[in-house]
Amino acid sequence: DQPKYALVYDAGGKFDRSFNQSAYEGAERFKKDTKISYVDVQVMSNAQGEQVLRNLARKGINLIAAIGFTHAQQVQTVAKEFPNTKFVIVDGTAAGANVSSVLFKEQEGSYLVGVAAALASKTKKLGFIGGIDIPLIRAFACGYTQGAKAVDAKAEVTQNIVGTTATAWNDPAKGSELARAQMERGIDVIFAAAGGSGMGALQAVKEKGKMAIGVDSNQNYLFPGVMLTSMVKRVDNAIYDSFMQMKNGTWKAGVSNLGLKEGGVDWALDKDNRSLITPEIEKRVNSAKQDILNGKVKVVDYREASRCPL
Amino acid sequence: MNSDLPRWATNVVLPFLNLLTALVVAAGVIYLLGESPLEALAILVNSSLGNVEGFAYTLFYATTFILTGLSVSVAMQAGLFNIGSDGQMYLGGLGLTLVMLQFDASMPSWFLISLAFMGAALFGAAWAFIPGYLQARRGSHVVVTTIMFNFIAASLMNFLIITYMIPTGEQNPASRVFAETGWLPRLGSVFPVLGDTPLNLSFVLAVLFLLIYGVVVWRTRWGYALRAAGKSAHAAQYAGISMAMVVIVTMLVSGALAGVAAMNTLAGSMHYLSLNFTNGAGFIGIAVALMGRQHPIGIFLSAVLFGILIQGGFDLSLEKPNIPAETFVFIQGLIILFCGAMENMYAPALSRILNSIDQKWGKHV
Amino acid sequence: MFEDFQFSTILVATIRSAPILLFAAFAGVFAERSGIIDLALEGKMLASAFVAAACTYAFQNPYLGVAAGILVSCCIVLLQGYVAINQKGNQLVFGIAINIAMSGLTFVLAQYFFQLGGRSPDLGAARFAVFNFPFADWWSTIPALNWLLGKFLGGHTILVYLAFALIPFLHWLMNHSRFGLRLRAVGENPHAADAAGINVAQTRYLALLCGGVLCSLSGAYLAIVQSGFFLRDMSAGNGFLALTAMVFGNWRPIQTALGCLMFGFFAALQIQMEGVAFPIVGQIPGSLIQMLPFVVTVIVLAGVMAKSVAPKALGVPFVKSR
Amino acid sequence: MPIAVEFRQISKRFGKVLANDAVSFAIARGSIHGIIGENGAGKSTLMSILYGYYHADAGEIFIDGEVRAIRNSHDAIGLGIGMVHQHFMLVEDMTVLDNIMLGMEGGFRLRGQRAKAKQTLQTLCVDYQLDIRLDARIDSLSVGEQQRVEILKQLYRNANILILDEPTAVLTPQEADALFAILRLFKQQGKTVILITHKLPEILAITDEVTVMRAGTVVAALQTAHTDKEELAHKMVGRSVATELARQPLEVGATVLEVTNLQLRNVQGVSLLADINFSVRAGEIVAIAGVSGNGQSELLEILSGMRFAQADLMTGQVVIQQEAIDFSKRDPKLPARLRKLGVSHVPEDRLRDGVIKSFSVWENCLLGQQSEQIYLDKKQAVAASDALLEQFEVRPLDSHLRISQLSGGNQQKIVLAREIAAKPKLMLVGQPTRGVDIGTIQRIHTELLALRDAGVAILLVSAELEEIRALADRILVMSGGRITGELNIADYDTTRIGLLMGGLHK
Ligand SMILES: Nc1ncnc2c1ncn2[C@@H]1O[C@H](COP(=O)(O)OP(=O)(O)OP(=O)(O)O)[C@@H](O)[C@H]1O
Ligand SMILES: Nc1ncnc2c1ncn2[C@@H]1O[C@H](COP(=O)(O)OP(=O)(O)OP(=O)(O)O)[C@@H](O)[C@H]1O
Ligand SMILES: [Mg+2]
Ligand SMILES: [Mg+2]
Repeated sequence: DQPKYALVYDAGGKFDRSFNQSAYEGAERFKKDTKISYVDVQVMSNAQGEQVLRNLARKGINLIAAIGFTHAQQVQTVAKEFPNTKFVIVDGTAAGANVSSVLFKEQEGSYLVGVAAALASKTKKLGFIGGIDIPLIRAFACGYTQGAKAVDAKAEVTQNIVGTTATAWNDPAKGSELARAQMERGIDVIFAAAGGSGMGALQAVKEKGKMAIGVDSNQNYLFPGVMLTSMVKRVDNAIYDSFMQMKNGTWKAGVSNLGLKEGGVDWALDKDNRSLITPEIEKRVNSAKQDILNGKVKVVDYREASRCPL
Repeated sequence: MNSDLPRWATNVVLPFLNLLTALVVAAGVIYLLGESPLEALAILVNSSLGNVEGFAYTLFYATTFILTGLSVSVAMQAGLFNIGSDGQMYLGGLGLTLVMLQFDASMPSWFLISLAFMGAALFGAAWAFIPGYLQARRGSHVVVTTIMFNFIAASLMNFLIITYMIPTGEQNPASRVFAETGWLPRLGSVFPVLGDTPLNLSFVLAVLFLLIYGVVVWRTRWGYALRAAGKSAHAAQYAGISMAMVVIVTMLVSGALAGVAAMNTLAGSMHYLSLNFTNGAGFIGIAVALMGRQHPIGIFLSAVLFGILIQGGFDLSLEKPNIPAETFVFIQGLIILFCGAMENMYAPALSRILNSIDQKWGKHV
Repeated sequence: MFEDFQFSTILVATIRSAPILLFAAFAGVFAERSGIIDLALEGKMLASAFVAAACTYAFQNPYLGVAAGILVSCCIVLLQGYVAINQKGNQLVFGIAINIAMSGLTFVLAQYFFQLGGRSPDLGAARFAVFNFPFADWWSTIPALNWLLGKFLGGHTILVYLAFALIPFLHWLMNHSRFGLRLRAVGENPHAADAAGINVAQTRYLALLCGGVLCSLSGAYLAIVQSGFFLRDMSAGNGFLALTAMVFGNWRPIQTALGCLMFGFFAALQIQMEGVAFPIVGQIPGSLIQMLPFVVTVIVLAGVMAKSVAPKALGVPFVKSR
Repeated sequence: MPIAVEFRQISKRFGKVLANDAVSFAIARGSIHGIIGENGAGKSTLMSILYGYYHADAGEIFIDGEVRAIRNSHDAIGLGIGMVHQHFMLVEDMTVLDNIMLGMEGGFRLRGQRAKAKQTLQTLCVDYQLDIRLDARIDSLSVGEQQRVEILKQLYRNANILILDEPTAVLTPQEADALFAILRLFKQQGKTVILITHKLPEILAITDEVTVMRAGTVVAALQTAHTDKEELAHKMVGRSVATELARQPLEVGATVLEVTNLQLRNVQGVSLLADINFSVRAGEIVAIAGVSGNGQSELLEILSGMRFAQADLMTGQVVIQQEAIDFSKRDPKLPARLRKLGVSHVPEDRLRDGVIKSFSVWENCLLGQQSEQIYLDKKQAVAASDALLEQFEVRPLDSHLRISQLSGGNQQKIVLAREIAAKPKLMLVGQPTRGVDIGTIQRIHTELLALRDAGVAILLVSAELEEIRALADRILVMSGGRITGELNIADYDTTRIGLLMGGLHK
């Protein structure tokens, strides 16, 4: 009997062009490779989360992957009730012998794009736009700043957040306004980690002919020639791997923290940003990557340190 | 307009026709999305009303809406449009959580829950007090101030949660989980037929509040003063009712009710405080209050209707991937439109039909 | 700390983001001065933003997009008129219904047509042209003029100029034109207006239509100018902020515009305040700074403003009886 | 004489009420035609149909001999019909000028039109001797001035048929005289005036013909010259109405209300009341006469506890039932506390202060009395309300109706009934019979006298000297915020009172 699989998105939804979408792509790849289909659901609220997970478990799904930290607590609760069902929580941790928690070292990927940004910037003024002020977003910002300062200690990083309510992820006008305000202050590279609002920021950057950095999935193709790079977070791989392990019977519970070394995060270099990445930048970013890989550089994780060293 | 219609027609036939109209339009949309409307309706009804567990979920969602609906209704009785129930519920959640985090290791369950209840009510009331006070003493429009206070609440809670509440090293911007002593008893533990659903004591509480609301507003001196002040400031002054007092007290009560709505979500189901946990329940409360015409039975029915849409709609989008969950947001809007705003659409026609029946049979129905 | 604040940048940002609130708030002024509560601004903005973006994309022409947005907004407004004027239904309920319905419908349609998660494709080159003063190579050499003509007065799309031109025009229209006189009369005392031989329903429909056009411009500005695409729920509470500005401005065009600009100003200031270390308090967390425009509004309302007085017939359907 | 307006078989139904039942009569051009009838007889309804405000269910209207479909006010205005409504149809926060121009602006841009209109209006003001500030906002005007605005509006529109619905209900006698002068001028110019009023002397004084309505039908059409007050009253009510009420001899008890040195200044420092000293004893009716706007309203507001907001500008002492009232506390609950002391209050503006329009009749019967019990026993309240309605002959007798569904006179009866039922020691009554028909006036007067005979102290404020004469034991005359004279009913002298009202000291 084949195991059954399910994917649970958070409020961002399947097509958020961000980590939900990335998870979806991973599952789709699994489906294509194995011809095994899966169920996917979008959860609209916290209270609904438990209900969904429970329903799926009861329907006899064997592996349920929940995307986004909002599901962490729910997974922990429901996993306890269904010890025979396996759970994957992405971007959060949940305890349980049947739970695998997948975390990413966003700070490492952000560090790399910070390095690229500081090198590409003419003004040495960099911008960061986050959706809501939460630890995850601070970890992005902190890694980015560390990377930039490693290149040029005098580089300035200006941070802005879009808002405090759920609409902060869907407010492209505010995102573009933040980007414009930043560019007016002389900032010429902007890293946007703000969901749909970030798309507005990228658009504004394109209009002003400056450079932007995408997030989560490779967004370089959105605005070729504008996108300096993207900080990719391979949620797709995490999902694909989990599903595969389940299929092969090698699935294991526990916490995995995917960084550069594990291929969990990276920077994106493809035809769309080839023209912006000079050999010099490419060399420096790759050597920064090496430094992190071999432990010469330790990128501080905001979530562990509870503060950013810079 | 419909005063010449018998009560059974206004209270039963018209709402039914309106609901039917909304459903017909919704069916059209579902058809256009490539699914069978009848099948969709069957799934919707079956999953929210057709089985005990689904019904329990429906009531669970309705519980929050009853409370926020009551919050908005109380204020409306006094002529105040409290758009801030959402923020008040959010702050109520803070009050509840502070009690839980502080005492959940040291207190017996019933005491802890009572204390948390008071914390929720108190914080909700406090958050509503400021707009109430400003309206009463400074004449600042309560609509504007409560909208502002929703935004301010979101900022404040964002700050408090990520700065003080997240357990160190956690990703999720949320408090730690309360100890089980702080969990509201689930009705399923008393009536096993309800299954493992989050329907909890707050439902009983909400229904109790509905009854209290009905009695207080229509059958007490305080309710009389409230309604009088809501209808005519001059008459209130003539009767020696302190307008400022009514405004402030009403906002306190309204805020407390919104705050208590957090009980269902936090103490009854999630057991921790998270960012934006209200999920717009305060705004749905406005729709519930308006559609239910601030009447206890109306509030109950429209809250349940919203519960049905959330529970049934969710299951439907699970079964029919072609129908995105947002379709039900649209259908919610349609139902509010047809049952709430266009409630009298069929009144003239119905009254004509009834009249001709009257004439044909020569008696008054 | 003060070198962190670039006043000129704040001013430019205020102007650039002003149309969103100005158009919507003026739409509110039209509807509410005629006696109809308009909570549906948010929904109308969203619907027109979607249609404007979708049609701009389809025809690769922003003007057609705006026209389509206006058309849709006017359809909603006609429904609003039917409910509020003919049916004498509850205007608040209508507003909430439309907001919820449009939030759902625009997503469903965007998803149906574009499959981008409730987003429209990027509009690419199909955007409004930006107005630039002539002789740029002359004045751009002088920094002050460069700022004034290049960023403050110039460099905006036509919608920005339209929004600002509306301020004096609406003031004139409301106070010194026949239409305005009748509109105000209908909103203050429809019985008196009716007795004076004015068609109350017609006047209210007209007011709503004017509001519908303006509201759709706000949505179009959001989608076509500020973002370059449509995104689900992109109105992001701006409709309610606009209503706030309108109440704040006592339902009068000039004061309402000031309210909008105040919001814009403090939003722009707040952007600049993030990450700045202040004396004594130090760096204020971003989430707290977000409060700024709202706290300021409350303080101004409570402290400085006189009581706001709504049009007397606001929200009361016109029924010919005592 | 040619016919200006003719009604043929006009019927109009509101729900269960048949407001007009096959009404037919004609009005001659160039005449002043009176319409009288009890409250709720259907007078206003008929006029509203003529003005296009309501649609008749059946029947036809002929204007100048031609049948006309009047679908709305616009049509009526086009036919030269103008109407001054019972409740003024003015937009309060606009200027006089804008109100008059409304609907007849003359062009899209107002600026030039305003100047033109101003000129026309100024000549009209001179011609008709109307004193109106065109730039004033309506809400800054007294009712008399607002009335003049309404008249001026009709003059400006060149109305040929002018309907006036109870125009004098809120006017002082002087203002009413001025109005009648204008109406006569109107008539001289060949225009037609339709006048609805409850005041029979006015009918007799100014009209040429009079139509009497009862319960939606026309019961009599009379030549004014050939009728008298008694006949009119009889036709109206359907029974004979005693014009003089029997009064018991005066038997006063202890002092219930004592006012010493009362002064009131408004926020701008203008003196509204000065040196007010008087007392009211149990069992007597003290009336305050005066042209409205001379401080009577303020005095009533203070005594009933409704003017707490300006308390800091008030000095002096008020003692009610031996208890000194402290007005300085700014206590909004003061009216309720005064009620506990046995003070009842019939406010001048009953629609605004005395009732809540959207409440049912029984709920309105609780207004002001609501502080007695925590739990409202609905059954008991409805029963009590039914009893009151029956006692005061309120029509229709249904406590569950919204009070706004009742005619003005019946609303007034309910307020009065409620206040009397509270068994007061002191009754404050403001304009108790404003807008009320003659039968009801008699009813109200009888009740007030009965109250007096039962030993209640009554302070009556009225602009009707007739009323004061019928009720008062003592009369205080107010002018310019001062009491300019006091006289016993035995010394009643209209000329003297008139002089005192004009501010001439004794
Ligand atoms: N020449 C005039 N004659 C009579 N009334 C006028 C005249 N001009 C304006 N008004 C009226 O005076 C009021 C105020 O008009 P004004 O032009 O002074 O605007 P305002 O007081 O500045 O209003 P806002 O609050 O919009 O700034 C309006 O009701 C208008 O109709
Ligand atoms: N809009 C309405 N809806 C319901 N009933 C009405 C309405 N207008 C009038 N009526 C009823 O119709 C009857 C006639 O009312 P109308 O106002 O014509 O009386 P009236 O003769 O003018 O009385 P009054 O002397 O008190 O002004 C009354 O019973 C009144 O209650
Ligand atoms: Mg001005
Ligand atoms: Mg009348």
